[in-house]
Amino acid sequence: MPPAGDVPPSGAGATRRRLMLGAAAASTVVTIRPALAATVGSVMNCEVPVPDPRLGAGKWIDGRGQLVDAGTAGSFRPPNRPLKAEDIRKAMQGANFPGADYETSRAYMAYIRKLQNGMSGFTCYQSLQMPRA
Amino acid sequence: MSPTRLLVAVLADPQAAPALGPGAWQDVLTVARAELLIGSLAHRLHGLALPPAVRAILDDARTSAEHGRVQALWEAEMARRALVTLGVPVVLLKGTAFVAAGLAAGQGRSIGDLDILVPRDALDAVEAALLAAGWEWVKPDPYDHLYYRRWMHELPPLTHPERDRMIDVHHTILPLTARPTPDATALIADSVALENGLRVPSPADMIVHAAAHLFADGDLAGGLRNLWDIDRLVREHAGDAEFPAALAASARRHNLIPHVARALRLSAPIYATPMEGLPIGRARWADRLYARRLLARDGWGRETRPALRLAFYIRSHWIRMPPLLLARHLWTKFRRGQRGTTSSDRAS
Amino acid sequence: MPVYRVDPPACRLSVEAEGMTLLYHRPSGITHVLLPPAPEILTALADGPADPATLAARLAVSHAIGDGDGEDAAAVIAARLGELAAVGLVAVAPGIGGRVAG
Amino acid sequence: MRHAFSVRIGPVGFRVGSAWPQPIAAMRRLYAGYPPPRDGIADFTVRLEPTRPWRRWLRPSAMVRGDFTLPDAAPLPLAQGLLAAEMGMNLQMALGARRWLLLHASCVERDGRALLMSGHSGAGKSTLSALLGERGWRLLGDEFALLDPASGVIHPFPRPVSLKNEAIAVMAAEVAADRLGPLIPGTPKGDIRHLRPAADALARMDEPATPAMLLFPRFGASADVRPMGAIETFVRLTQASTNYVVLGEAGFAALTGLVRGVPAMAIDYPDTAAAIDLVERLWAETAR
Repeated sequence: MPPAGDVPPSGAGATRRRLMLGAAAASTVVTIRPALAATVGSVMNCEVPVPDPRLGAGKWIDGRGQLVDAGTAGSFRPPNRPLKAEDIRKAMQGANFPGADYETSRAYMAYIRKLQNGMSGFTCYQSLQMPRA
Repeated sequence: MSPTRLLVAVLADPQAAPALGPGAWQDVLTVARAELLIGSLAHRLHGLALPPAVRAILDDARTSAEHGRVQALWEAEMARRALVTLGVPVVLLKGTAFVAAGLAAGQGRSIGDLDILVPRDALDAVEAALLAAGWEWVKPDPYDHLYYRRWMHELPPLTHPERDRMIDVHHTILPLTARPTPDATALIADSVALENGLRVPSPADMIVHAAAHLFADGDLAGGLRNLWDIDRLVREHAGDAEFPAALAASARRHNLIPHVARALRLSAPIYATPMEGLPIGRARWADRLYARRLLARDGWGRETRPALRLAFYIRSHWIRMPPLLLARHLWTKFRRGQRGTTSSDRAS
Repeated sequence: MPVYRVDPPACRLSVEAEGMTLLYHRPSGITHVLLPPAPEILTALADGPADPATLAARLAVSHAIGDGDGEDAAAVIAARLGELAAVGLVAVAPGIGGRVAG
Repeated sequence: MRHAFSVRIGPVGFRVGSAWPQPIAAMRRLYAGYPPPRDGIADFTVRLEPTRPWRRWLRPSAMVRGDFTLPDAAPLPLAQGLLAAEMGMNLQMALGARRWLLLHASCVERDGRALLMSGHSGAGKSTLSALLGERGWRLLGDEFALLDPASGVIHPFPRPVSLKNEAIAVMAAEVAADRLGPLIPGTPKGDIRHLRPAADALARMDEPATPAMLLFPRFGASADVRPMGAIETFVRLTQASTNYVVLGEAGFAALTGLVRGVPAMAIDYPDTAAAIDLVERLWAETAR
């Protein structure tokens, strides 16, 4: 396997190479982050209950993902089963959840994005995001 | 001998290792992983004649420990860069301190979040500097902030989203509510500077803080590893004649004599730690309960003695918060629970 | 303008491909993908701490600087240094405390 | 634990403990012919436990625990105990493997050279590798490829292939009935049935292979091939590895070595038949 070379030393004698500076706002560093998203489906039964049964049983979800009383205007009935990792990953790319229309799916995703450390489903969603964009 | 007893025996005396059979190895390695001691075990057994399968597992543990060491030192370095302009003393605590100071207790150790101690009056400046450098609140729940500021010994936890690492900023080493009130100012004053400007507690204070952490703010979770830290820290100064007096003085100054004494009394039977001249106080019948709790795990890695574990869990909440405050805290959490926002209690 | 420093070249292992650089940073154990001018900045900074203006001049000696879409070179360099500092590849003086790991 | 089973898959030994006999009996049948862990010591431990003591009998559901765990994992019904054990073993590899760079990729071998196929679960790589395994290729693994940082070779991890939904019928038409495990309906991933690797793949599970071609397959409208550069391949593979970061410098050297030495292509395919033709053509052209 060819050894990876160290950073070539700079020196006044080096011929002048072209160097494009680019715009100030253009990022030139991408950091590699630990990843779990690709494997999460095959390593754990990862689901997100919507809403968290301990905290919001019987609540509905509004457009911003907040828990509201059942039947509130402009809110959506929660799914009858926890949302599966596969379906969440597809919804992160814009697809609808099985049996849910576009608005309902966006409401569910808004709820999932608000999940905090300690709420059930947080780690499932966190691993689907790894690495965080 | 139970797998947990075998583990602590091999840690204390690596020469006992080659005699283990496959079944014993399987259980000892499983318990070592569950107790976060497999990195330390790998370090202790390095170079000994071992079955190939055992050496492979211990080599894996060393890879993990080395990665953990690099990450811990880097997190400390990034915190140092964020805080250097404040000119405030920043004292590293727990695992990161052991590794940064190159102590035996840090070798192969699994290291969790970064814990730092800063003077109480510098807390706001430190908070602002960390937020400016990219750290964010783990839980932006205002109730949590109030709870942490008034009753816990630390800022609410911060995390750096780029590196997914958490930092706990302390201004004392025990929750304010805990009855013994250690002298954080003295700990900072006696701290030792490292080459890069960060500081670590004095050798005696490291043991006192480890004992405080072992008993005072936890339910003995991870206790076997914390006790191993204490064994390694004590042995670091085995030959130093003045050390026992320095340790006793530090324990007195921080009002933690009973914690240090009990930690030493547990370390001796479990890790055969040399005790000559150390302030171990009088043996208590409860010592046996602590030892049984620390060793309560079977060869499959499962926690055993549930009743004893529950007792220690309840005790850990009880001593961190006076009864009245505990009741109000739980009631607030319960009422908040009903309104759909939450933040579960983060075991420190 | 702050003065930036970089840790010694031995702290970095890099592989060039397709005009980009895969870089492993030993003190942090983190891997980055760098586009120009980031690698050139790290190399130039190895000659000694510098603020963005000084570094821009130093780079102009060893490179033919393409125009930064009309933006002042020092301003672009300052932005790149800020980005490199955020991931820890450079630090604002007074110091780099990170010893070479391992 | 009351019921236990140990097995070695490639270089990795597992022991699985269970509060119930059914998952362990099912594993004995599915893993018949697999060797035991080396030196009688498993690298990883997996436990199937009831969520609550009474859950052992009342609507039993299995919580997957072990050396490495992820919080928030939901339990599976006991009837899916075989799947629970498989996920537990996969999780130990994903979080615990250190000896090799772990790539979420399926892998087949011919003439000592390995073809790797990486992509999100559902991109069809398991089915493709299973089909190739019945068409003159040796299956090295359908889930994980183990890249040895020191030598750059791929170590086989020939676990039983996890076939999902339509893939079950596709493979049932290809293999003898005794190669297929029980049908597990209604799992979080739909219907699942496990396919035991061919006898040759099991017999030669300790024989590594040198990586020669890397594909990123995807269901697409029509067959298409797009060569990928070293940088794009590198970044995509870091996202297909759960232990790239923890391996540190050895991981960097292993992955840069792989992407600089092995041609990589993104391929779209409308159906499995087209995919197999595409793979055979590219292999003939590329992996000389």
